[in-house]
Formats: sequence, structure tokens, C-alpha cells
Amino acid sequence: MYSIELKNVKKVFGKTEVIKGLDLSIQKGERLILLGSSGCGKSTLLRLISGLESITSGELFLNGELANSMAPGDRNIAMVFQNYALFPHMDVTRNISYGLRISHTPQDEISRRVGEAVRILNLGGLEHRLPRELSGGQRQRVALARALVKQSDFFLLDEPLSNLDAQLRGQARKELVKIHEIYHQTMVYVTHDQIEAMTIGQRIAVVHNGCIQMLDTPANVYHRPSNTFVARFIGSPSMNLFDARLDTGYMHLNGHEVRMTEGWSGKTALHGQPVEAGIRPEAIVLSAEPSEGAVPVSVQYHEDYGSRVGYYFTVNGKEVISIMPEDILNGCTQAFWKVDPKALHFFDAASGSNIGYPE
Amino acid sequence: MYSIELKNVKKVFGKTEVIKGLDLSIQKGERLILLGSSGCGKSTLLRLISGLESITSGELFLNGELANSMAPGDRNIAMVFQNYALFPHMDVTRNISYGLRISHTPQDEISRRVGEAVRILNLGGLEHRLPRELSGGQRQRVALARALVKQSDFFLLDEPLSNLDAQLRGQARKELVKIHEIYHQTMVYVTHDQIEAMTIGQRIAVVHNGCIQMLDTPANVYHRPSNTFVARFIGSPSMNLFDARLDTGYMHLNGHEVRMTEGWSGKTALHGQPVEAGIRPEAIVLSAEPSEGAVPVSVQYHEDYGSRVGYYFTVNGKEVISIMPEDILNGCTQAFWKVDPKALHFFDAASGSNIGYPE
Amino acid sequence: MKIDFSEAKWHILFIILVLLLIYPLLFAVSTSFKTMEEAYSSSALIPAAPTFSAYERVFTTIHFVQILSNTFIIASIVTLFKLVTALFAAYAFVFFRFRWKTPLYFLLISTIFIPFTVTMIPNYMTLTKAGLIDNIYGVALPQLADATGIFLLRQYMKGIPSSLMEVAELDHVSHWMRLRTIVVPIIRPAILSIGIIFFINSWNDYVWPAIMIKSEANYTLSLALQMFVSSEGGTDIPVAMAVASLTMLLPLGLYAVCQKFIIGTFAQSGIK
Amino acid sequence: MKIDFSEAKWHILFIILVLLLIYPLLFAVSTSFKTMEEAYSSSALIPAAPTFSAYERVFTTIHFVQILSNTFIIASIVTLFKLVTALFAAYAFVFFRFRWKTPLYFLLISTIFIPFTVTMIPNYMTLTKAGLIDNIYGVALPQLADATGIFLLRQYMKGIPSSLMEVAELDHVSHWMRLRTIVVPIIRPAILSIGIIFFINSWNDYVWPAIMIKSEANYTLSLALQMFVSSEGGTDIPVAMAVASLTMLLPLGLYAVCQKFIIGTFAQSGIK
Amino acid sequence: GNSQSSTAPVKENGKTVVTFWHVYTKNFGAPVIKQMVDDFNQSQDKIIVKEVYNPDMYPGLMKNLQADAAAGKAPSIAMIGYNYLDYFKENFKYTSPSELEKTSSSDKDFLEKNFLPNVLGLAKAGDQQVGVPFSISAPILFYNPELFKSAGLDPLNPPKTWEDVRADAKAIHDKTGNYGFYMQEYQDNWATQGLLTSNGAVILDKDSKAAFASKEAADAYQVYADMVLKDQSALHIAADEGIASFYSGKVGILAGTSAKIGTVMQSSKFPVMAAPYPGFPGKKVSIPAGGNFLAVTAQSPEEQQAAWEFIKFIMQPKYLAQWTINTGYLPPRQDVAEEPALKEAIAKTPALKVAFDEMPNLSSWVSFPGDVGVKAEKMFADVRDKILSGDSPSEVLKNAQDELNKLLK
Ligand SMILES: Nc1ncnc2c1ncn2[C@@H]1O[C@H](COP(=O)(O)OP(=O)(O)OP(=O)(O)O)[C@@H](O)[C@H]1O
Ligand SMILES: Nc1ncnc2c1ncn2[C@@H]1O[C@H](COP(=O)(O)OP(=O)(O)OP(=O)(O)O)[C@@H](O)[C@H]1O
Ligand SMILES: [Mg+2]
Ligand SMILES: [Mg+2]
Repeated sequence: MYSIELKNVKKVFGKTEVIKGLDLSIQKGERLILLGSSGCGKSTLLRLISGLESITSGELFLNGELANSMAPGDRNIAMVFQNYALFPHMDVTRNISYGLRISHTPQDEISRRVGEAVRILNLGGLEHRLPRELSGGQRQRVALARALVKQSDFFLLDEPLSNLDAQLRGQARKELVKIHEIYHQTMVYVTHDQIEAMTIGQRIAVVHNGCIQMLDTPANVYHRPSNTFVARFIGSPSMNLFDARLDTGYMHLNGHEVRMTEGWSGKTALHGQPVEAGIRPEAIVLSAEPSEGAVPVSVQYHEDYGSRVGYYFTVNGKEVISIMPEDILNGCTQAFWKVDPKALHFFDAASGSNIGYPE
Repeated sequence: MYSIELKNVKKVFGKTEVIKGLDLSIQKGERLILLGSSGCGKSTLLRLISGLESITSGELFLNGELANSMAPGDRNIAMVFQNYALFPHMDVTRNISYGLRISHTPQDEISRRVGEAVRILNLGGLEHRLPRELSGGQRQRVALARALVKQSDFFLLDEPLSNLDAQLRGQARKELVKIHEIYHQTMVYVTHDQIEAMTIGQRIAVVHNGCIQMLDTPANVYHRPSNTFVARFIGSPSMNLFDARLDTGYMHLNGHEVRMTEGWSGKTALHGQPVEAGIRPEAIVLSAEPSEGAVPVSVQYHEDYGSRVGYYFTVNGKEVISIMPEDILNGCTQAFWKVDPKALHFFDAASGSNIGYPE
Repeated sequence: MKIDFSEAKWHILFIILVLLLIYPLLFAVSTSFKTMEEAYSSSALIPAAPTFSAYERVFTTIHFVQILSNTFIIASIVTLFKLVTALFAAYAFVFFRFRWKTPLYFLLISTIFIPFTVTMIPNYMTLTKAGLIDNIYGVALPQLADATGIFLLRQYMKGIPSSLMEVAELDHVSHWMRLRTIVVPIIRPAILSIGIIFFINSWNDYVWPAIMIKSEANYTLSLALQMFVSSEGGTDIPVAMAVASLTMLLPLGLYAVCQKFIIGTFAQSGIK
Repeated sequence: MKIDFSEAKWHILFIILVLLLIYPLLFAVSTSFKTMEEAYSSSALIPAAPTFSAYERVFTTIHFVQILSNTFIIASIVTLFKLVTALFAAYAFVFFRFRWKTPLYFLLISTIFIPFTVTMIPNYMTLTKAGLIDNIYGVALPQLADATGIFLLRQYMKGIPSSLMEVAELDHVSHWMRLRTIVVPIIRPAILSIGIIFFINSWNDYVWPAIMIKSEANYTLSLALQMFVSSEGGTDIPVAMAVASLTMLLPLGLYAVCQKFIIGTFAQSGIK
Repeated sequence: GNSQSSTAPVKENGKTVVTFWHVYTKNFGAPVIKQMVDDFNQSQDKIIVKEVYNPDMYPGLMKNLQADAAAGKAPSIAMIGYNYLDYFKENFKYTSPSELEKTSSSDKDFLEKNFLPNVLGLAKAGDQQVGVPFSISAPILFYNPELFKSAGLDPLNPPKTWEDVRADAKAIHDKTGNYGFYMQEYQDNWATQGLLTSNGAVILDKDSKAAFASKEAADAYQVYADMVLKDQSALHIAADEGIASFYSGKVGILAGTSAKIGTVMQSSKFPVMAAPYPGFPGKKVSIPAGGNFLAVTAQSPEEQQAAWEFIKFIMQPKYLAQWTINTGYLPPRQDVAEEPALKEAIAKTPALKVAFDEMPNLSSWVSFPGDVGVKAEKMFADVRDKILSGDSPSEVLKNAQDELNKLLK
């Protein structure tokens, strides 16, 4: 029995079909990440699960029960709204404790839970502020705190940390996982942050165009993307994609030849086929000095990300990005690139779906 | 003459002093990034510059002119509000073109600019939607587009890309820079995203506690943080900080000794002093095999960020993070760590300010 | 939202409430189609033998169209003027900062508390001097001085998120354009509601026109209605109810149109 | 926002407007302190020799406290009842989904359009049967049936962001608690404004009490005012204005208190 | 119609309850009414009278009467303005006093014995005695002796004809800059009727047809119009302000009602003097009586009798004298003049004497029959306003007469 199960769910707003027959099953106590481009329907999906939006067609099961027309209040869901939805007339404490107060939770239990949420989300000192006296990030944290204290069966979070700084974000994400490990709520978490997605998620669902493109563990989603959309979508900067052709022991890529590892060479069925080769920027190794198999290139510009440096150059008119742990060119533009053959992905040129990996 | 100059600016809300005597000078056409923890006063600063909030004390100069009481409308500012502030009764096109229509810009000019903004921000197809028919990220893009088309002297952006997915974000950030290079507006940009800060910013101002902690180029802010706050704030995961003592050729760190590079050894004035040593997770090299100077450690857990892997372990009760480009332990917990002595930062143990670097 | 049991209860309660409230309306319309005899003998809502004779009598004994147009002109002037001035004043009280704002507002609002009886006499004297007695504009004039609209609209305007006004401020948009392009469209449903209430109040006003109007050419509908109610000691009920029905007809029609408009525009402008 | 020239102009316009509107109030208060002779001979706003004699006459000739309390009871009952029912009804119309909602609402609102003259006689007849003639509750009763509050409150409620109600929905909060803990606090300033208007309307109502009330023990203030106004015998202007001033006093005081409350709570509850 | 239940008399502690509807305010009349009621209630133990004030004078009372009638109720006694005589007679149930005195146990010729026929006639419609006259007011001239003196006029020689009024008004206007004359402008034709009929005009002919579009009426109106329009010596403004102007010394002569004697004396800042309503040379002055009569509207015979007892009680000279002293109304009974209290009051307020002396000139205030009544009232006011704004009197009168007669058929 799944905790949340959507079967061929569709949602239409006026004439726009936003969710197009989506299937999704979530285990009890699982942490599922929803990833997808802006406007792909993530918030809508959460609203469908919570019952705040009615399902146009298809079925939703909660704990095995058909829930299409179950009242939202009966679903035992806590939700962090993308727009926070704080009560303007209540201060921070009263916003956070609202649900508990309404359900007549004992006062000391309320104080305990609210106190903990305030601590976790660094809201100390703001307890008696009204929402309009808070900064954007503070409001977001209050919204998260309000959902946290509910300790419901289902926990839906819509980009709950998007307006926080990296430190707070890192901290909050760890606390969320910690809390989850205590209460084991079924958690659906929308985020655009790769680190959040990879570290919080037990599985990641990549949504595109109202359908799920891939649903798998974070490692698989990153390291074995099911198709070019997922491949490009996960990882920043995006994976480089080249038109390529596989041959025994070699890959022909824009006129260059890359020597392949044994595993790939064995996939003879692919030989001669046009494919798309995906190479993450980290797997494109740049060096100032020539080396065996390295191809000279003129770097157009580079970006210092602090901990890493990204180099941009064009290969046959296509922009290619390489990421190195530190600046290796020191302002030079002449460099040599080569591909780490272990880190290659191949996709069907027509359908874009992953061809598979050796072993 | 600076484009924007703040002199000892203070802002008090009721009893809370939010900005505490801040000085900041921004060159004409500069792209300045405001970084700071949630609630530190970034939005307030933008609102002070725009005149939407009055300055409690201190002086604000715009293009050399005292602007404390200049009407916001006379400042020629475009601003992206953190909460978007879209007009609920206007569709996307009319929201974007509002300012232009009011100022009687010729119709074809309006169409051109709006069309370009729509293209840049991927809003095609949504032109006739009302804000409430848009997703969070779409609304944010409309807000950005509305500010973009204004082509004003000053451009203030309050976390303008926080709700977008990484791809769109990367794309938008490049377009912003491109546009800036055409119009050379003075740009103040609030963000929590390190990559955005590093790549868009020509300088970064790190705000904390209502004061500017550091104001420098992105590279310096990252590589030569002026104090422990900046050091910990920039970079994710944060820089590791250890209590340490410098000695000739060695650093004593939690009972371990790290051999120093020559430059550091020369700084004899520091010898024997208690300092804080900062080491970025990337500079803590972990390996499965022992090597010279490497200290054995038991890794508690690791996080796969996709392109990199973070390892967490404790050294004398203090959590230490190391980041490696790929998983080098394969599930083992026994590892050996060592520090890249070239990548060390030292801070005064009392004040927390950077002691400096060799050379 | 789903219908739960408590909603069902509310539902029933409602229908009862509505029927109670609506009864006079149905009574008026139904009686207007009865004969005088049936009006007295039967209280059934559906006339046994519907007849237009009451309406015929209305149209032959009074200049109905003239009276209708008088009432309409007065109510329209009053409504438009009060709405427009209230919009401006409320805008100023919400979005301007000026000295004495609070005391000024307080003074203005305190005028709502002046009983009609107090202003009636001075108004009548002033209008006499101005030669506006027995004149529909004279009826309209004193009704223009009413701060209720300011009071209500101000509350609605305060609900507009300040950041919207700030966007306009940064764009150097004049107050006039802010009012026109932001405030009015957003609170349009409220403006229409208040407008309808103003309209009806003026439309059904009886005491003041009764004092002011002398000649039948300047009658308003409520006076015409009173003429039938009182002159016969309430005996020609069908005619009185015919006038009443006709009195309700126009504003109801107007409202039906506006309602479409309100619903239509609210869908567009709700700040949700 | 800074004061620009156009604001200065508005400012002046305002003061003129306010003074015009406020004039009757000042006139009433000032005249109440004049002697009868001065009331007629001088139109100065400040009495030459202020006297309390008008007030003395008020308190000796009528049972002012009794009359005040009658008026207050009627106005309070009417205001509270109308506000409470309007809150419930408006809530249902905004946040419930049920069949016939739109036509039901339309019907309900159309009752606003019924002229007082139509309901007056049937109401009087009903109240006679119920033995409520010459009874302050009889005065209050027909005023309770008024859909204006629903009309106005509904608009305010529509302005509440739907996500707030959704939060409550997810928390399994009953409609009653949603109304109490979310809707009412957020639109409290609007409720108070509307309440004040209801109160004043009932407080100053004259036509209906004049028909209903016979004995002086049951008088309302507006009737008491009338007791000093006679076209045949002349009007005791100072006393009439003393009654008028006293009539305005209580609601104005109430308003001043509420205003503090409104400002106080609005600061807390603005959806900005 | 009348419902069964309400025809039984209301009892309180075994006493028959009589409700007495009047229109008198606290500052005008109500205290005396209260005195009468209290005295009556103490004088016997079978009847208890309750007085009910009705705001808005006669129209207000009439509206309340309608509401009661619709609800099948009625007061025991209603005070009806003379101008509502016909209207009342045709639309409401009442018991004629002639009937009541016959069924009464004593005083079977109460009316005949105590009232002058022309006074009784004021409350008579056709042959029917509808009620008992109670208050009678007569139009009267008040004038400001100070202004007279400043204008070189003799305050002891007030105007006797309308031409005198015009001349004096012009003198006051020319010499002092103040207005010379003001005639009260209520929404009725009371004051103007006195002007027209004194010139021999007829308002309503014997067939109950409007007949005021005569040369006499037009001529009379012309004098008034000339004062306003040609000489600009007369004020044309609503009653309250016009009267207030007189009080404050800005108008020389006020043509108003004797009911205002008290108020006028009290409100003016100079010693007011009074003179009889003027006429036209060689013609008999004929002025309308204002005021009201009492009609018995009680429904049960027992209550009717009780009401009648009360009416007889307050018609005692003692009370009528009080009424006159306090209000300025003329008493309906001749013998009241003999009351010492009244004599004393007249000595103090000579204006009362002036009013008294007008009694023989009184005639009925014309009241239109049927449902035209209320409308006719307004039409008359309309006629005045039109003429005073420059329209030709004969034309305006003609149009109004035609319109009225159309309604009357
Ligand atoms: N009206 C107010 N009264 C009291 N404090 C306020 C008020 N408005 C803002 N603050 C406080 O001022 C501080 C600065 O707010 P500001 O919005 O500038 O923060 P920020 O840096 O933009 O934060 P974030 O990244 O979360 O948006 C916050 O701590 C906030 O709580
Ligand atoms: N009322 C509506 N009418 C039409 N389209 C709508 C309506 N509401 C939402 N949409 C569309 O549905 C799509 C999905 O919206 P949703 O809010 O679920 O996106 P999202 O994945 O949460 O995006 P984001 O990351 O930007 O928040 C969007 O393209 C949006 O434009
Ligand atoms: Mg969303
Ligand atoms: Mg902010």
C-alpha cells in the first residue's frame, strides 16, 4: 500500500492542461523531491494531493483510500505554501501555533513544539512580530515552522527554503531530515536547489510538461539520467550534449575522436548509430599543457564560482562548458580539452532516451 | 562622483535598528551584489536607495546629488520587488509594459521591449495570463521583465531569480549581464545564490548586522575573506574553522601538525599566537589510502551533491567537512585527511579579522 | 471546498432567510396584478386572474416616464458625484501624507453623525435662496454632502498592497494615474457595490423630496408611490404596488447588469 | 511618499470640503448655547453669551436619559443583529459552494431595492398583531431585515487571500472558527465601519419611529428633537439644537473610541 | 377594514382608555395639553386619557392615522387640521359630535349651547359636523416699531390695507435698507387665501369647483408680487428663514399666524407690535381660520362616550383660556373671553387682543375634497412660487384652476 498514489491524474485550468495524466506512487515515510522547470506543475501537484485543487480526471489514493473527494481537512496534511500564506493579523508565535491552538493541543505541548520550530529555524527574537514586520526570508521560515509543528502524516513543501541564505538553508535542510527521521512523515518537497534535492530526497521525480520524466534515487537521477531532458535539467551548469557516433573503441564527436572504455566498446549494437553524447562539465578536463588525446581549444571566457571555475569555449559552433576545481589557465585562453571516458552518457538521437551504461 | 553613495545611513523600524550606520559607494555602471543572511537588511537597503523607505539618519547621494528627500519617481530607478508586486488586474503584457505606457513610450517601442523581455525570460505563451493564473516562478519572471523594460539609470533587484530552476536561472543571469553590458545601468543585486553572486557581481558587499563586513571583488570575497563571518558566509558548505597556533613551518591544529608553505612560515610575528584557521571543504583532501602527513579519521556520513561529494567527520568534537569531486570511499568509513597548505586562511582569534596572506 | 453537514444546515437557514426578506417584493409584484377586490380578499402570491389594470391606471393618472426620469436623474447625479468625490478623498486619506490628516479625517467622518433633521432646515433655507425649491437638482444637491463613501472606500483602498503603489511611485506615475490605473480597477467591485447602495438610497428617498418638490412635473417615484398610498388611505393597493414594482424594476435591472460586470471584473481583479 | 504640489492643492480643497460638510455640526452645537433671541438674530458661530439654558430645558422637559437609552437599545440591537447575520451570510456566500448560490444571492440583494413605503404598512400591520406597537423592539424589528451588510461584507471577504483560508482548511478548522479566527480579525476595520453606519442610520432614523412610537416613555432621540420643532407654533431652535448636539454626541464618542480601535487593529491586520 | 378584536375598548385597571392624538410640541402647547389630561384623569375614575404627540404637525398625524387604519386600529381622539377636513371625512371612520351629544347622558345640546355657528362651521363638511373646533388661529400682522420709526412711519398707525402695506414696506426698504414685508411661506395657501378672499375672490364655488382664477384674485396677488418683484421691498424665502429675519430686525412687517404670538414676542430683539390682517378698500376682510378640530375616531361606543366626556372637559372656558394664553390660538367659545386669566393676559400682550378682534372676519380655510386634497395643497404653494418668480398671476391661476378642476371631476 502506497502512502500517496496518483493514477493517470489530469488537471485542466480553463483550457490549459497542466497535469497530463500523471502516475506517481510514494511510499509511507518516504522523502520525495519534485523537480521541474518553472511552471511545469509542481505546485499544482501539491495542491491536488492536498485537495485544495480538485482533480480533473484520474485517481488519487491516500493510504490506499480513494481520496479524490476527501475534504482537505481530513487528509492530515501539513503544507508550506510557495507564497507563505501567513495570517497577517497574527504574530509569529500565533501563526506557528494556529493549527495546534485550533485543535486544542495542550498549552505546554504547543509551547514545546513552537519553541523547537523557532529554534530550528532561527526565529528567536521575532516571536512577537507581525508578518509585515518580517523580511522575506523570515516570513518563509515562519511558514515552514507553522507546517513543521503540525506533525501530520503528509508533509508537502513548496520551495520552502528558496529565500534563505546558503548557511541557513544548509542548516534547515539538515534539521528537516532529522525531524523526518523522528516522525517519518510522507514528504513531498519541491525545490530548485540541486543540493537540497540530492541530499533531502530519497527519490527524485523530475516533472516536465505535466508528466514525470524520471523517478529514481538522487544518485541515479544525476548519474544515470533517463533522457536528455533530465540530463540537462539536473546539474548546474548543464551537461554538455554532442551529436556523436559510436565506433569500436572510439566515439566520433564533432570531428574529434574519443577513446572509449571497454564497457562501451562492447556495446556493438550501437556502433555506427547517431547518438547524443552527454558529458558533464566536470568530466571535460581542461589543461594548460597539451597531453595525449587532448584537443586544443580557445577558451572564450571563464566564470569563477569560488570553489570551482567554469570555462566556456565552442566546439564546432556549440558552446561547451568545462568545470575545474581551480583556475588552471591564469588568464590564458589557449587550453587543451579532453573527455573523461568513464563519465559519458549516451542518448538516442531521435527519442532522447538513455541508451544505457556498460556493465 | 559615485553613482550611489550612502554615508553613515541608519534605518530604524520602531525600536529595531535595522541598518546601523552603513557606508557604501557604487560606481556608475557597476554591478554590485548584496549578500547577507536572511533578515540582515538587504531589502531595506534597496528600499532606502529607491526612496520607498525614508532614511532615519545619514545621507544618500545619487549621481552626486543629495537624495534623502528626492521623490522615488525622480530617481529613475527600476526595482524588482522580493514579493513581485504584480498588478493583479493586468495580464502579463500589461504588467510588463505598465511604466512604458504611463510614460507614453511609442507603441512600437513598447512592443519591441516587451517582446524582448518576454523572450529573454521564457514567458512566451503567457502574455495574456493574469498573475493569479501564473506559477510562482512565472510571476517572478514577470516582475523581472517589468523592471527590465524600463532601462533606467539604476536597477535594483531583490532576489529576482530565487524561484527559478537552475537552467532558467543560469540563462537569465547571463542575459542580465548581457543587457547590462549594453545599457550600463548601476545595478544592485540581492541574492543568496553563490554562483549568481560570483558571476554577476563586479563587487560583492557582504552585509551582516546592519553593517557591511566586506566589499570587494567576488574572487577576493571568496578567496580572501576579510573576517570569519565572510569566510563562513561565502561558500557552501561553509569553510571549516579551527582553533590553531602557528609555529615556524608548522601549524598546530587540534593536536595535528600541518606543514606550512614558505610564505606563511615567514610571518614570524604570528608565531605562537592563537589564531583561527579557515580551510574550505575543497581544501581538505580525503583519501582512502594513507599518505604522508595524512591523519586517519572515521567519516560519519557523506552527501552526494551529484557533481561532488561531501564527507562529514569530527576532529576533536568539531564537525569538519571535506568535499571531493567524486566518491572516493565507496561506502567505507575509514579515511585519511590532510590539508592543502596553500589554501589556508588565518583569522585573529579575538576579533575574527583576517590576518593576511603571504607574498 | 466540499459541502459538509454544517453547510447543508446553513443552506436551509438561508433559503428561509431569503424568502422572508424577499416576501415584500413578491407581495408587491403579485398584488400589482390583482384586482382591488382580490388584493383585499386573497393573500395568495399568484393572482387568480392577473390583470394589467393597475398599471394602466398608473400610466393614465401620473406622468410615469417624467417621474421615472426625474428619479433617475437625481439618483444618477448623486451616485456619480458621491462616488467620484469619495474616490478622490479616500485616495488622499490613504495614500497622501499631510498635516492634520487624522483630525481632518475625523472631522469629515463625524459629519456622518449629523441627523438629517439638523441639516434639513438650513439646507432648505439655502436652497430657497438659490431658487432651487421644487427643482430636481435641489433635491440632489444636499444628498451630495455625504462622507459615507469616503469611509467605506478608504477601507477598501487600505487593502491594496502597498508594494503595488510603490511600483507606480518608482515609475513616476502621477496620483491621478495611480488612482485610475491601479486603485480603481482593483477596488472596482467595491465601488460598484457602494454605488448601488448610493443609488438605491437616493432612488427610494422620500422625506427630502417630499419637502422639496411641489409640482407633479418634478415628482420622484417615491412621492408618486406615496400619492397612491396616502390619498386613498391605502385602499388602492394594486396601483400602489404597481408603482412600487415599477420603482424596484429599474434599479434591479441596473443591478443585474452591474452584477455581471462585478462578477466579470472581480474574476479579473481579485488580489488573491 | 513626499508631498508634491498637486497634494498641496488637494489639501486646500479638502479643508474647504470638510468645513462645508462640518458646518451644520458647528451650527448645531453653537446654537445650542445661544438664547432664543440670539439664535435668530446672530449667525456667529461663537455665542455672545453662552448659556446652558437650552440644555436645562432639555433635561427638565423630557426624560432625556430614558430617551437616550431607548435609542441606544434600538440602535445596538439593530447594529449587532445586522452585523452578525451579515457576517454569517457573507461568509457563506463567499466561502461555501452550494447550489443556487448565485440566484439566491441575487434574490437576497434585490431586497435592498424594496422602498420603505412598500414594507411600511405590512410591517405596521404585522407588528400591531404582535402587539409591538409603541414598543422599542417593534421599532428595531423591521430594521433587522436588511441585506446591505451582506452586500458590503461580501466584498471585503473576497479580498482575503484564498491561501489563508486554505491553510485553515488543511488544519481541519471548522467554518465557525475560520470566521472567528481569520475572517473577522482581518476585516475587522470594515466590520466596524459598517457597524458604525448601521448604528447611525438606526440612531437617526425618524420616519419609522414616528409611526410606531406613541408614548413619551418610548421616544427616540430623533423624535425628541421633533418635539421642539413646530411649524405652527415656531421652533425653539436652541433647545432643538441642544437635542441635536446631544444626539450626535454619543455616536461620535463611540466612534472616537472605535476609531482608536480601528487604527489600532488595522495596523495589525492590514494585508500588506 | 376593522377587525373584530380592536372594536372592544381598551381597559386599564377597569378604566376605559382614551388615546388622544395631538401635534403639540414641548415648546408649544404640549404642557397645557398635559395639564388638561392630568386634570381630567384626576377628576373622575372611569376613564383614563393618554396623550400621544405626533410629529410633523397635521400631515404627520395623518400619516400615522393611515398606518393605524391599515392595521385596523384608531386612536380615540385625533386632532385634525382644518385643511384636512374633507380629506379626513372621506377617508377615515369617525363619530360625529352631534351624534355623541345625543347618545350622551347629559349636555345633550352641548355644541349648540356653547359654540357660535360660524365657529362650529369650521369643523363642518357639508351638513356633517365632523368634529369640535379646538384651536383657531387667525392671520395677523406683526411689525417692528423701531423700523417704522427709522423709516419715518408712525408705529401707532399700522397699515390697514394691502396698499398701505406696500407703501410702508417701500418706505422701510428705501429708508433703512431692510425689507419692509414678509408673508409666511409655508407649503400651504393659508396666508395667501386671506389676501385673495379679502379682495372678494372665491377659492371654491358652490359646486365644489376651483374658482380662484378671477380678476380679484389676480389683482390681490399682483400687489404682493409687486412688492417682491418691482419694489423689492418684500422678502421671498421659506418660512423659517423669513420669520427669523423678522426676529432679527431685518424685516418691518410680518404677515403670520396668531399662533406664533408667543414665539414672536420671545424671539425678537425688539418690542413687537401687532395689527389686524389688512384688506382692500371698501371690501370686507375675510381671513381663513387656521388650527384644528377634535374628531372622535374611537371604535366602540363606550370608548366614544369616554372620548366625548374628555372633549367636553377640556372645552371648559378655564382650559380654553389657558390654551389661548399659552399658544395664541383664539378660543372656539365666546364666553372664554370673560375668563379673568385671559383678560389679564390680553392686558399684557395686546397682540392677543388684535387677534381676538379678528374673530368675526374668520371663514373656513378652503379644503379640497377627495384625493385631490393633498395635491391641491402643493399646487397652491406652487402658484405662489410661480407668481413670485415673475409669471403672470392671471395665467398661473388659470392653469392651476384648470388642472385642479380636471382632478376634481
Ligand atoms: N516594520 C518593521 N518593524 C520591525 N522590524 C522590521 C520591520 N520591517 C522589517 N523589519 C526587520 O528588519 C530586518 C531587515 O529586513 P529586510 O527585509 O531588509 O531583510 P532582508 O535582508 O531583505 O532579508 P531576506 O533575505 O529574508 O529578505 C529584518 O530583521 C526584519 O525583521
Ligand atoms: N488559473 C490558471 N489558469 C491557467 N493556467 C494556470 C492557472 N494556474 C496555474 N496555471 C498554469 O499552470 C502551470 C503550473 O503551475 P504551477 O504553479 O503548478 O507551476 P510550478 O511548477 O509550481 O512552477 P514554479 O516553479 O514557477 O512555482 C503554469 O504554467 C501556470 O501558468
Ligand atoms: Mg510553484
Ligand atoms: Mg529581503
